[in-house]
Amino acid sequence: MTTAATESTGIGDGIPATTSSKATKVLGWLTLAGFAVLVALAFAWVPEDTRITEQGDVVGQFDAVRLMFVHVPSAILAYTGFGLTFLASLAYLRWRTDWWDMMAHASAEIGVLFGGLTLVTGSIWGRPTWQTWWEWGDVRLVTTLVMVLVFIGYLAVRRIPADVAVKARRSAVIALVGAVNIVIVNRSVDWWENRTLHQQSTLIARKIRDETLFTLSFSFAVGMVLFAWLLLHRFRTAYLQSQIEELEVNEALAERRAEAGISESPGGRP
Amino acid sequence: MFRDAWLIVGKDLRIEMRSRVGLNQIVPFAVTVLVLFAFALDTDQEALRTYAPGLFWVTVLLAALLAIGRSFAVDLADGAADRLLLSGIDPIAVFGGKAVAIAVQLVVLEVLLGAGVVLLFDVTVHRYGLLVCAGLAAAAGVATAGTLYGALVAGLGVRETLLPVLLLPVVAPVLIGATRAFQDAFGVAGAEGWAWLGLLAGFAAIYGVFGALSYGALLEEA
Amino acid sequence: MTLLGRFPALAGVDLDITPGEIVLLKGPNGAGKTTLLRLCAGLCSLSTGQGWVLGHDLNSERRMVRRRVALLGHRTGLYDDLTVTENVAFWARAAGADSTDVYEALERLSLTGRLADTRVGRLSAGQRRRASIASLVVRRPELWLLDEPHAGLDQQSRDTVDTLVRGAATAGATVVLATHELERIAVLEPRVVSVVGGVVRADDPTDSQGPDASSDAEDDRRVS
Amino acid sequence: MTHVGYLIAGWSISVAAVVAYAGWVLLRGRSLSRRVPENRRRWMMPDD
Repeated sequence: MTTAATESTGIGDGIPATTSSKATKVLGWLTLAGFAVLVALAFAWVPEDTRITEQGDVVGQFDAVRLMFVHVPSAILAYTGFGLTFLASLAYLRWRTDWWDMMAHASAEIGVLFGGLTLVTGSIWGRPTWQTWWEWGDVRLVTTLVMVLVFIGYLAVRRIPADVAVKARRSAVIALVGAVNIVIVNRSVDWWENRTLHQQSTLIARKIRDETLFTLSFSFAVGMVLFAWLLLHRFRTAYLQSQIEELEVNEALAERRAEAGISESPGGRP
Repeated sequence: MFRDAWLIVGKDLRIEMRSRVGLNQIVPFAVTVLVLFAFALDTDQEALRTYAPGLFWVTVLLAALLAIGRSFAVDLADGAADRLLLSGIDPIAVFGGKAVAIAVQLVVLEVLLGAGVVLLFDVTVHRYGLLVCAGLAAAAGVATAGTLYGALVAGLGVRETLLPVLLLPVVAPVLIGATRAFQDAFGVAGAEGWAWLGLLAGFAAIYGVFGALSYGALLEEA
Repeated sequence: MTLLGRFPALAGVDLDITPGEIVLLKGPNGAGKTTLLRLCAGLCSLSTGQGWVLGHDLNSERRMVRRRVALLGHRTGLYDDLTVTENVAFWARAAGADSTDVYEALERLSLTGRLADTRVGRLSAGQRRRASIASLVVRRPELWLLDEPHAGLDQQSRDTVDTLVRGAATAGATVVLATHELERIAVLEPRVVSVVGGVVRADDPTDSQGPDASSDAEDDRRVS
Repeated sequence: MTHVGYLIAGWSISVAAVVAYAGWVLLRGRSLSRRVPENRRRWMMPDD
């Protein structure tokens, strides 16, 4: 890794070859600092989750509750990513600009990353809390799984070498159908098992400790900053890719013209 | 527009009747899958009877992938897909025509497989009306979603592997709904079969509308 | 400019064609002739530049273009499992023609008798090409785009193609074709246009536009 | 503290996945950047 170039401020010593900018550096450092604080809050400040039942038994998630601070923000980032993909795809079909296409691609990739993490951390949390790695009776779990699968397919289409406009249009339709599909899957799975293990809206329905609530909100905030940082970098990577493709086309065009025996400059003739 | 759609239906079904790919390859494949399920469940007649609805619909979905892929492969084989674009037929008619043709094939497949399930898995039918309606609605849902996704991957080169990845998660609600309705029809579980029929019909309607609306944009390119 | 994937197939087109003309595209393989023909049929999009075919804008009205042209490409556009008559009848009905048009077309391309009821998959290359042409004739196109119409054909089928081109031109249709059979087409006195390296230029000095009118970024293609 | 193994697994998998993805994006961005002229990388312009 050539770290020297990125550590510099970027002004005065040439333009370093990275996708970083002032904005991403601020976001990056904010993420790191926020994460450090989150770890401290999650492990040192938040008390374990216990309740005493009327029979006098001690029940609750105990320290497993600390997994919530990665699981819940992951889920929120996943849905944010897919939501953004949906909106960007709509915008692409409306305005047909590469910008929206790249935005849809970048956010879908981040959505799949966090969707996968949601499933994994949910599983790890479910094992001690529900005594199972996977619970088919839970609507949110199954819906998230299907959604991640749909967007894995979406990314597979994006990876196919094909005409840029063709791929962009087809991907956009897949994203729209995928988003509509989430609603159908959610409803059908809900009816499929008319019961749910998931805590119905944890934040409102059950008594939740103030410390836990604050740390959860804080983890959302850190997650959002991380999301913005990742999205900027990923979007710029996609943009660079498109620039390189454009340069290659120009090169091939020049070659094609040379083949035809005309000079490169517009209007020029041999 | 309806005339054009019927033209496409007639063309697709006539090709399938002539080539016998469905009868000679897809149906034997589906029956083989049923037999494999029986092997997997270890000759447990009771388990087979209980799970027959789910096994039946998984088999139908797998066979449907082949039928959908075939429907688009026929058009792409010798440039007929370009001709369809040049013909000036309304894209909605092309979508409708292909979906109806696929649905008809699926219904035929369901009838044959249904007979297979009754014979091999020893199930008895309690509600014929529900069985027929659910079969038709599920076929319509798979056909509309399948036609939309078939067009999405057509001409992308790797459609044989891409279609299952994209389509199967999308038709998961059909599997859930149709399985529940069949459980009720076979009397193996007290599900509310007619309510599930509503889900199947809704699915078919949503994908029918979505496919018809977006087909033009999908075909517009080359 | 027209891109095939990332490859610029056409890099500069400046061409005007008047109705009823026969235009011969001449140039080495891979020069962009096929792409130019597909572009005129409305099957490719222009990456930059403008073009009109039969008065329709190639950027916004490709659907209007498509239904008025006939493109004979390397592939037949027929279904192997249907008979010749079924194929021609399908494309005829898709174009709104009726069964008398079908029999007339089959007659013109001598696809009668047993041949008419044979599945296309069992025909020879020449017979398939004739069936393909028959399924285009029924559409009564105003612009014929023929890509190597003679390739791989026997003597009889080649003559049929020549007759078709001549017939189309007499009927007032425009014909643009790419072929290596220059001497066969020469008797029709076509206008010769050269396609080299994705650049299309009319060789004929009487062409309405001077060479300066062409610019790098612009395709200017008119068939009015 | 209860469930230590689960906690370590959950947190470390999350951190590792995000770091790996971020690293991949950054490295890819860097290698692509070298192939694109400076005037096409707007976000790096000093007055941005």
